[in-house]
Order: sequence, then C-alpha cells, then structure tokens
Amino acid sequence: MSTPMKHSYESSTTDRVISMAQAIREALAEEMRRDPWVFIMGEDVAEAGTPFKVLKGLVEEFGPQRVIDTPISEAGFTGIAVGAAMTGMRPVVDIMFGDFLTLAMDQIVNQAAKVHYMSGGKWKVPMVIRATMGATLRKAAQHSQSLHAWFAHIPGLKVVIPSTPYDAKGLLKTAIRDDNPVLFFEHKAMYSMRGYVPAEEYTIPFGVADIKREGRDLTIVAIGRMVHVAIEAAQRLAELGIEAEVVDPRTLVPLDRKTLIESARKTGRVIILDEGHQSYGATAELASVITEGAFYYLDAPVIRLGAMDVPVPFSPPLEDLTVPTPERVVEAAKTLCGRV
Amino acid sequence: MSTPMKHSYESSTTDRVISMAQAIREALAEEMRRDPWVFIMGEDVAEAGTPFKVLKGLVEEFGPQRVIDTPISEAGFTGIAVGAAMTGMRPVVDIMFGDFLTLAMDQIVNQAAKVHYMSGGKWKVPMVIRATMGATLRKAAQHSQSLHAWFAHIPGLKVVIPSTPYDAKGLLKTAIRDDNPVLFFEHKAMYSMRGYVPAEEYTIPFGVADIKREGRDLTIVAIGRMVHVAIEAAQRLAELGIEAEVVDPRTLVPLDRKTLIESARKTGRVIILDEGHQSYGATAELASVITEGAFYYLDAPVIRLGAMDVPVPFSPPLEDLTVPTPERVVEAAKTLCGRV
Amino acid sequence: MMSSSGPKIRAERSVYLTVDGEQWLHMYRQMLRIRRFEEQVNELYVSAKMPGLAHLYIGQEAVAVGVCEALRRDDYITSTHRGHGHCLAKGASMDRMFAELLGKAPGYNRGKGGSMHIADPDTGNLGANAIVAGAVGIATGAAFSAKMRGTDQVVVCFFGEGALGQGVLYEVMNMASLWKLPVIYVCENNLYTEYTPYQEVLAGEILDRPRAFGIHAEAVDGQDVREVYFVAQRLIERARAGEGPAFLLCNTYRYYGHHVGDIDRSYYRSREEEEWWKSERDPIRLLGSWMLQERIADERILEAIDREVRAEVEAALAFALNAPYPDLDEVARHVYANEAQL
Amino acid sequence: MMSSSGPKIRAERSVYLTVDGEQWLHMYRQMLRIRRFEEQVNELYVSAKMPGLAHLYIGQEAVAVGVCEALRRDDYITSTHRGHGHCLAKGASMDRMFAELLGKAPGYNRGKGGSMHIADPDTGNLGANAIVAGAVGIATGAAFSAKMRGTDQVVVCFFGEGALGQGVLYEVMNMASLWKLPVIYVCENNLYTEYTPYQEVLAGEILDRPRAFGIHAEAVDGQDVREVYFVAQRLIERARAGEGPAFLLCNTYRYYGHHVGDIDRSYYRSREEEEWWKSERDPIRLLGSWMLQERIADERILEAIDREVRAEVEAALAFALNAPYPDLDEVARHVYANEAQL
Ligand SMILES: Cc1ncc(C[n+]2csc(CCOP(=O)(O)OP(=O)(O)O)c2C)c(N)n1
Ligand SMILES: Cc1ncc(C[n+]2csc(CCOP(=O)(O)OP(=O)(O)O)c2C)c(N)n1
Ligand SMILES: [Mg+2]
Ligand SMILES: [Mg+2]
Repeated sequence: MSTPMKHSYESSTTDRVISMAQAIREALAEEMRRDPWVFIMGEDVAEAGTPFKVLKGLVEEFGPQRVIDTPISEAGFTGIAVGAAMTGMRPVVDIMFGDFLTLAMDQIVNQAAKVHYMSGGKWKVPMVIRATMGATLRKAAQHSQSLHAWFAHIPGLKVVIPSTPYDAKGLLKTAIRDDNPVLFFEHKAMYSMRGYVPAEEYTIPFGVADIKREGRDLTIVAIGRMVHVAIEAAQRLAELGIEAEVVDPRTLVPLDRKTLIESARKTGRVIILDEGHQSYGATAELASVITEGAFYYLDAPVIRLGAMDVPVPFSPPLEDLTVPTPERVVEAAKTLCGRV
Repeated sequence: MSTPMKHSYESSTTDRVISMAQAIREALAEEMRRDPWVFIMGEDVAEAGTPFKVLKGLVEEFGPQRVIDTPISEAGFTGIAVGAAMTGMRPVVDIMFGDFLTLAMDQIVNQAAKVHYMSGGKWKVPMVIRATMGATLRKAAQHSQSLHAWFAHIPGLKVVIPSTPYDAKGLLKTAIRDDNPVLFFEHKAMYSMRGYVPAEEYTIPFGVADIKREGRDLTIVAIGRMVHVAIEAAQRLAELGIEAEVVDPRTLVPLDRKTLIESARKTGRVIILDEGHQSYGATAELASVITEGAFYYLDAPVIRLGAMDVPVPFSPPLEDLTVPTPERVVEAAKTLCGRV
Repeated sequence: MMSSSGPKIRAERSVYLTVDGEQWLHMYRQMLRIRRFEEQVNELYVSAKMPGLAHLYIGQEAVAVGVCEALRRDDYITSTHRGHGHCLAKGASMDRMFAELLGKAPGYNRGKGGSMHIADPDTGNLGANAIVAGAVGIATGAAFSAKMRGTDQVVVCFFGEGALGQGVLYEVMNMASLWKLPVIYVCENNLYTEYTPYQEVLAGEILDRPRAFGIHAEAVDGQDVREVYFVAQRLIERARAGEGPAFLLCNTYRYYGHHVGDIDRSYYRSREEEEWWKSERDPIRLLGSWMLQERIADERILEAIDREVRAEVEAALAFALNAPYPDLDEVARHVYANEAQL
Repeated sequence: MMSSSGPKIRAERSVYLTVDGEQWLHMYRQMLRIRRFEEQVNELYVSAKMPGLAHLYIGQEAVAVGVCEALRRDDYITSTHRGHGHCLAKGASMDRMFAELLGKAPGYNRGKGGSMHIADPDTGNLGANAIVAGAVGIATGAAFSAKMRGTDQVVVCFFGEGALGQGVLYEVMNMASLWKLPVIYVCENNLYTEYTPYQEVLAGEILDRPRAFGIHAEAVDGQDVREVYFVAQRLIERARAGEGPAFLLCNTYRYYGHHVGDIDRSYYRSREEEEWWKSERDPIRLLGSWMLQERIADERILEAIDREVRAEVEAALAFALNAPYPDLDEVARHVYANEAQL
C-alpha cells in the first residue's frame, strides 16, 4: 500500500512524490491563495493542524482569520459554514472523524443540501466538508466509520473519495471551486501514503472514474483505500493468469456510470469493494448500476465486498476481519473466474 | 389506497376494520398495559397526541408520567431514551417528522446502535423510535423525507416499515418487546388508511416478508406505502394478463432474503418500489440481494423505482412526480414482460 | 400572563415622537399588510385553495415589523415555519408570496419551497426554515461572512421560544459571542410550542441563556412596535459598530392555531386568553390609537391605508391564482447549482 | 492560572477530620491506583505493546476519586475518552481494564471496546464514550429511569470542558432541570480541549450555563480530593433526596498530552505550566502531606500503599498480557441483543 502508484493522469513533468496529507494541504493552500474567500474551520485546525497534522503550516501562511479553531460544535460550525457559503464565502469544514458527521446531519442534509433547490435556485451553498473515514486504526466503533453512502443518498450533495495523493489534490481543488456542498472523505490510514503529484496546477473533474489498472478478465470497482486492496489483489491474480481491471469511481456523486458499465461489459465479471458497511451501502448502488447496464454481459452476479455489518471492534484481530483484504478479493475473483 | 386489504395473516375471528393510527395506538396501549416500564416521549405526544393525533387518548389512560411531552430536543430526548433503556425502561420515542432524525443521528447511530456491541454484550438498549416518513403531503423538502436506508446501513439497528394496520400493530408490539433499538417508520399518508385487525392479541416476527398478492409473472417488492401502489399496479396488470406477485419485506433489517429470492426465482422478473431516494437507497440493496440470489433465473435486470433524486418540492404537480405511481409501475412491468 | 424574564426597557413616550410620523405610518401599514395577507391565507386554506398548511403570524406583527424597520435592505434575516410576517416586513411583495404558497411558477422559490421556505436574495432573506432552530447556523454564518468580508451588514435570526430546546442554538451563540459577530437573535415567545405551553418544556429564565454565553440580552413587549423598533435599532447599530451579538426576547402571542388546521385549541389554551390578547394587546390597534392620540394620523388616513392594503392583497391573490404551475421539468432542476461550471 | 468562575466553597479543615481516616487512606489508594495504572498504560504505548492510543487521566485523579467515593456501588456513572480514572474509581479492577486496553478476551468489553469504551454493569459504569458529550443523554436517561423506577440511585455524568461546546448538553440539562432528575454533571476543566486552550473556544462563564437552565452549580478545586469529596457528597445526597440535578465544575489539569502520542506540547502550553501543576497542585501529594500533617498516616503506611498498588498493577498487567484475544467469531456476536427472543 505504500508503493507510489502511477496512474492515468500522470502527464506531469516532474516525478514529485508526496504524501496524501501534503497533497491535501497543497490543494488547500493553492485555493486559499487563489481565492481570498476560501477559509478553513474546525476543531484544532490551526496551530495543531488537526490531530493528523494534515493542515500543519496553513495557519502560519493564512492566519487565524482563515484557519479557524472552533469549539467542539460540529452542528454549529457546519451551520455557520452554510450561512457563510450562502453569502459569499467558500468554507472548507473539517470534521475530525467522519463519525462526528452524525452531529451535523441536519445542517448538511436538511440545510446545505436543500437550500439551492428549496429557494428555486436563488441561494447556493459552495462549501466543502472534509471528513476522515476508515477502520483498522484501533480506534473502535465511534472513530472508524465510513458513512459516505448516507450522503450519496441525499440529492444536493456531491461525494468524493480519493484513493491517491494525485486524485486527492485534483479533486479537492475541484471541490472547493464547486458551487455545491461537497463531502470529501479522507482515509485516516492513507495520509502518509505517497504518490506522484505534479508541481504544476491541475484539477480533476467530478464524475470521471479512473481506471487504475487495465485488465480483461475481471472488473474490480474499488472506493478509496480499497483501490489499493484491489491493486494488490490484481497483482496476485495476474500471477494466476487472471487480469483484473481496477476501476476507481473517485466521486460517488456524480457517478461515472458509463465507465463502470463499459468495464463490466468488457470483462463480464465484477467485484465491488468498499469500506462502508456492506448492507444498504455503496456496494449495493454500484452493483445495481452495473447490473442494470451490463446484465446481459455478466457471467455471474456482481460480488459485493463491503465492510462487515458489525460496529467496528477494537480488538485488532477482530477489527482486521471487518474490512475487505486482498486475500478475500483473490478468493472471490477465483470463484468468479471458475478457478476453485 | 383506501380499500381495506385482506392479507395472509388474516386468521382473525373478527372482521374489525380500523385505521393505521388506531392500530398503532392499540399496540402502544396494549404494551403499556402489559409492561409498566414502557413509556412514550416526544414533542406534543400527551394532550395533543402528536399533530397526527396518533397517540390521542394515551395520556388519559397512562398519565403524563408515561406519555411525556418533551422540549423540541430530538438529540436530547433520544439520548435520554438510550440511558433509560439501558437501565430497565423500554422507551418509545416519537420523532414527529422523520426528517428530524437528522438531529439525533449521534444518539441513534453512535450510541444506541453500538452500546451492546461495544460493551461486549453487557448493556442493551431496548427502545423503539417511531418516525414518520413519506411525501405527497405538500410539506416540502424538510418534512417529507424517507430516510430509512440510512438506518438499515447501520449494524445494531433494526428497521421496520409496515404497510397495513394489521402489520403495523403486530410489528410495533414486536418492536417494543425487542431488546434492541428499532426504527419504526410510519407513513404520514397512511394513518387514516383502514384495514383488518383482529381483536385478539398477536405479534408479527421480524424478518418475515409478507406476500401481499400472489402471482407468477412478475415480482414487485414494495416497501411501506408503495405496497399499495404495487397492489394497484398488479390489479391493472391482471387486466393485461400479467399476474404480479407483491412482496412486502416489512422489516429491512432483519431482511427476509429467502422469500424475496424465491419469488424472484419463480417469476424471473422483478421491480422494486420505495419512497426513499433511489440512488444509494433501499432499492439498491434489495436489487442486489435478489440479483445475488436469483441471477440465473432472471430474464432481465431488476428494475428499481425509488423516489426521484431531488429534494421534495412543494408545488403539487412537481411533488407528485417524485414518487413511484401505479402508472409508472405498469409501464415498467410491461417493458419487463415484453409487452411494449 | 405575559412573562418577561429580563429588565424591561421602556423608552419614554417623548422618545417615540422623535421618529418621523411617516415612519410610524409605514410600520402601521407593514403590520396591516401582514395581517391582511394572512387573513387571506387562512381563507385560502378554509376554501381548500391552498396545498398543505400554513402557520399564521397574526398577532405577532409588531415583532417582524419593529425589527425589520431597523434593518437595511442589504442586511440579512432568517425566518421560521411561521415566516410570512418576517418575509413581508423585510420587503417581500405579496404577489410572489401568494404564488409561492400556491406552488406557482412566479413564486419566490418557483413554487418549490412553499409557505415554510420563502427566500429572496433581493431583500436579504436567507430563507424561512421548517426545522425549528434550523436557520440559527445560517444566520450566524451570514454574520460571520459579513465580518470576514468587511461589509457592515447585520443579520437578524428570528425564532420562536421553542427553538430554545435545540442545542445548536447554544453552539452558535457561543461562537457568535467569541467572535463578536453582528447577529441579533430575536426570540418570539408566543407562549406555545405547537400545542404545549412553553413553561412545561423550558427550565430557568430565557434571558439567562444568552447571557450565560456572554451575549447581551434584553426583553421587550412584542406587542408594542414602538418599543420593538427602538430596542432593535439600538441592538442592530451596536452590532453594526462591531460590538457583537445580542439577544432580543419579544413577548408576544399568536391569535390563530399553531397552523391553519389547528381549530380546536381548548386543550392547551383558553378562549379568554385569546380574547384578552386580541382586545388588549393587539399591535396594530395599539399603534393606531397612539398615532391618533398623538395626531400622527387621523381615522381617515388609517382607513385609507386599510383600503390600499386590501386592494394590494386582492391584486396579489389574483396574480397568484392566475399564475401557472411550474413546468414539469422544473422538478429536476436546481438540485445542483451551476452544473456546467467544471 | 486556574480559573474558577463560581463561588468557591471551601469546607473548613476541621470538617475534613470528621471523615474517618481509613476513608482518606482509601481515597489516597484509589488515586494512586489510577496514577500507577496509567503510568503503565503509557509504558505500554511507548513500548508498542498497546494497540491504538489512550488519553491519560493523570493529574485529575482527585476528581474521579472524590466524586465516586461519594457514590454507592449501584449508582451510575458515564465517562469519556479520558475515562480510566472514572472506571477505576467506580470500582473496576485493573486486570480486566488492562485486558480491555489490549483488546483481550477477558477485558471488560471482551476486547471489543478498548480504552475509550470501558463499561461494567457490576459497578454501575454505563460506559466511557468516545464522542465528546456523547454520554450526557445516557446519563440523564439513567437518572430519568432511576426516578421512574423509584429507586434512589444517582447518576454522575463526567465530561471535560470541551463538552460545553456540544448542544446536546444544554438539551438534556433543560430536561434534567424540568424533571428534577438525580444527575450530577461533573465538568472537569483541565484547561485544554485537545490542543486548544479552552478560553479560545468558550464564551462567558462556565457556571452561568447550567444556572441558566435552573441547575444548581458549584466550582471546586479539582486537585483537592477533600473538597471534591465533600461537595460531591452534598450534591449527590441532594439529588438522592429528590432535590434535582447539579453541576460541579472541577478545575484541574492533565499532566500528559491529549493522548499518549501527544509528546510535543510546546505550541499549546508551556513546560513551566506543566511543572507548576505537578509540583504545586498534585492531588496525591496534597492529600498525602495533609494526612501526614494530621497524623492520619505516616510515611510507612503511604509507602506500603504504593508497594501494594504497584504489585496490583504488575499482576494485572501480567494477567492481561497473558490473556488470549477473543475468538474470531466474536466479531459478529453482540451486534444484536438476545437474538433468540422472538
Ligand atoms: C427540529 C424540529 N422539531 C420539531 C418540529 C415540529 N414543529 C414545528 S413548529 C414547532 C413548535 C415551534 O414552537 P416555537 O419555536 O415556539 O414557534 P411558534 O410555532 O410558536 O412560532 C414544532 C415542534 C420542527 N419543525 N423541527
Ligand atoms: C463530537 C466530537 N468531536 C470531536 C472529538 C475529538 N476529540 C476527542 S477529545 C477532544 C477534546 C475534548 O476536550 P475536553 O472535553 O476538554 O476533554 P479532555 O480531553 O480535556 O479531557 C476532541 C475534540 C470527539 N471525540 N467527539
Ligand atoms: Mg412559540
Ligand atoms: Mg479539557
């Protein structure tokens, strides 16, 4: 998971390798330099730069007026961001652990997501909510959830989950420039992951899936950190002569249905990986979209591998069972390809 | 939709026809008589009996100690219910509009759903959260949502959506006796709907789907009020010689996969109806479960008909477009059965 | 009957006379516009011409008018489920209000919002909100924005006393106080949260709550537009001058039910109580008699205003009744802003 | 340096002597058990033997011990991310605590909760909670339940001053006050919410907040277990007698970082400040010297206690290190209670 990955957007002139945390920090810094109305608010974002140190250095450059430490008031400051966004600012809200989004659901779902529609298009809410996600960090049930499916279910919100530093930077810049509320999920275990990021400016459009690895035998659609699980599984499968294509939707809303369906039509076999709970989660939507679009091309039903339907346990051997692993993907792929 | 519907559980000796509201009230009253620790809390539940008058009369029988008017504090009183449930009480929480569940998500998802698991099975949280759902009542975007998919995504919660007075009564009694947090969704437009409810006591187990109409050509899986849309569509389809089976899961968690899959295997064609938004919603999970279990029996991909992916608009002609109708179901069924 | 929990600040009568008579007449007209508009809304409901319900503001007009009269057009407000009064007082026109209530295309929100969501950038109306306390974050955020952008706009956040039950109010008051934001929290205590007397669900004294967060707080007689206007003006100018947020408790009363369909109210309040407020504390009549007494107006002028307002209501209603519903493809528009942008 | 915002209630020295010496010795031992237990936790982290992180309570021991000493075993507590002290003070045994922190099968939560979720019905521990203010509803609900079931149990809800930022606290305090529930909100102000000095995120005076909801509120020196115990006892007995909730502000300090990995703290607090608290305000040494002075104990006794506690820690740790991890099929158990019930 720590080998820097080349990807399809790599047209950079440099081979600059940086961490995901730095890529995110760069995106924020560049956008804050470009647009004076972009600001950051959240708990311990200033001097501390968040507990993950992702924002380290930003308050020094932009000052405490634009990198704002808030009280522990997720609903309150998310609501404040909505009002600020409506009146000319472009807030980037920091939700330390995605689990705390539960505290701001009214502000996100009843307010931010609906203001534009309810006002008949008169007010808009250009804001980004950055939140962490992901398990296997021994943080137990209230600090390990991946709740992105909830937001993807709500019209008016966009949902982004990057899997590489390159994508994180390009997508975050797009998110900040978007005129809608965007949920941007960052996997806690990926902040230190390194990858190529060009020195020159770029953005990545929403709604464009990225084929992280090409293959003809099998499609693995993977979200966020699961892309790396998929890549690792694909490498092992290649040794067995099975060439897996790894497709990263990058944005769940808008969703690049076309690329997903085309890959499925090509390979006829699909596995979907996600770190959200499997039931009633993102894997169900992706499986449905693919089945609807590629039904007559599929050799077998799409296999969904989401996180187990259990609260995330603390005990390491238990926690490690809850999230899809390369081993399990290889197993599933072998079954799908009739290799068992 | 207002014709009382006979159903498979109708073994009653009486032909008592009552409204959904009364069925719910009876379930509550019977359980409160049976168990002194059952109590109700929420906004305007006592003298007002809620704005829908569902609880009318309960405070008179059980007193203000057991039918408790709260401040407008959804997070607060849901949290209080969690603590009460852990220490011997059996709270029934009233969330006036399901949209207000957004305010209590931490209490429901991080607390109620996880206490049992996190404590290694030591504490339990026997509570019921009753919430309304559903559109077409001209209540606009913040009073019309059907957010059940969110809760079905969270392990530790059970999710019930009744479609008839009979089911509502039997399932609510089961919910109150369950030792886990149960989300119980009531459609605002169904309170006045009437149906057979026997005078004698009964409960309905969770995880048992109900075949509301038998048929061999097509399966329509429908949730809550959509069951009646399905029945109406089935009646029209019957005139065209297409016999649709209408399957009502009744509980999304636990889900009766077996009945859904068996029906799909029998008919080979499936439509799923839901009043939650279509994308990343309950239809995706049901479609996936069915496709996984009946793939080789299906003539065509499962058709999902959820609510449109738009905030619910106020304007009546627009609002009416957002929810599946018998007409649209008939169209879809005809396509599926090659009748176009 | 009216509980007022803080020091009662009463401007002297003579002070009121420093305000131009035309302005009092304007406030009189504004209150009357709200009254007549809403009487018509009730009529629409009773005659089954309006989809859904509406929460009438009648009885509370002095609050919206007194406060909004002290605001500039580019100042912001947020409102509630009981929002018609605030929207009209901030400058909304009746025709597009009626159109919105009927779900018609020329409505303020293109018919997509309805009674509880009237919003209008032109008059600084950030939107009515159907979630109790749902807009307190938005209002505080707009004040934050005004401060960051260096405008001298002020934001007024209207809510009922029921909103005091919502935790988010305390979260944002804390930040408004810490950051000295130009926001005025206007709490309209009309004695009931839906069908429950407020004392049954509210502990302690209302004014102590904002004060605990270091927010300047005062109470006024919400039926006396003169007092509301004077105090609001002072608090608003204070906020505009950078002196921070304030909380204004307005003690008031709604004459109708919680919503238009709430006809039988006997189980939560008495007919006598309702009559007392209407006969003794009507904000329009109180201002009217005072103006007559002070010779700011005579009966003829007041009658002329009433005629004009009735004509305005009639024309606006006709406009709305005749207006078309939105095109059906509107249903899928405005889910996202500026879809072409990237 | 220590801000105390309310009336400082100081019991007379002579009053403290009315308490049996054995009980002070017990409190001394309890504080020491927390101290030594957590020193070992830090050691486990440093030596990479513990999965994840832990938030050490060291420095704040007088609060947990002073309060829990005034509780009955069947009274309830809720705790926080910084919860080891509360759990031990309420009666938890070290072996099962260590086992839980290591994710081992005999842990209090079968290894499934970890440091932030220790829960134990046997000692009335409703659970530590990793959401700031996440347990205030649970605590208030347990008090509600005690009242409804007619027991005379009291509930103590521990939280840091950071929890004052969460709206739900005000929602439940309102109801606790309205319904006179037997719950004590114990706010431990250790001056920092993670890496931010609390004054930067808190407006007004802390004690004014509960008071605004009609809740009796007092502040104590959280480093003086004698004062904590006396005041807590009074508030608890008051609640037990049906006189309603109370709020106890304990001014205190954490010696270590926000969590065990928070080593470089220079950007949010000074080394001098840390040293001052350790040398001048250490709760264990304060009680120790007083007991020596009052001849409740001599050096020998205190040393014996320390030896015993160290031995307890050692044995408990050995137990936990040797304990097995849970069976893998535990991962899917306890998602739902009593699955066979219907
Ligand atoms: C969060 C939330 N909970 C409940 C409701 C339902 N509701 C609508 S108005 C109302 C009472 C509001 O009372 P108050 O704030 O005093 O305003 P008033 O109606 O008296 O103007 C309630 C409970 C809601 N809209 N939002
Ligand atoms: C709702 C929520 N927001 C943020 C966090 C992250 N967090 C954990 S502890 C903490 C600071 C808590 O400060 P305080 O309440 O003073 O307790 P202390 O750590 O000082 O004991 C924060 C922000 C959280 N756990 N829950
Ligand atoms: Mg009111
Ligand atoms: Mg602290």
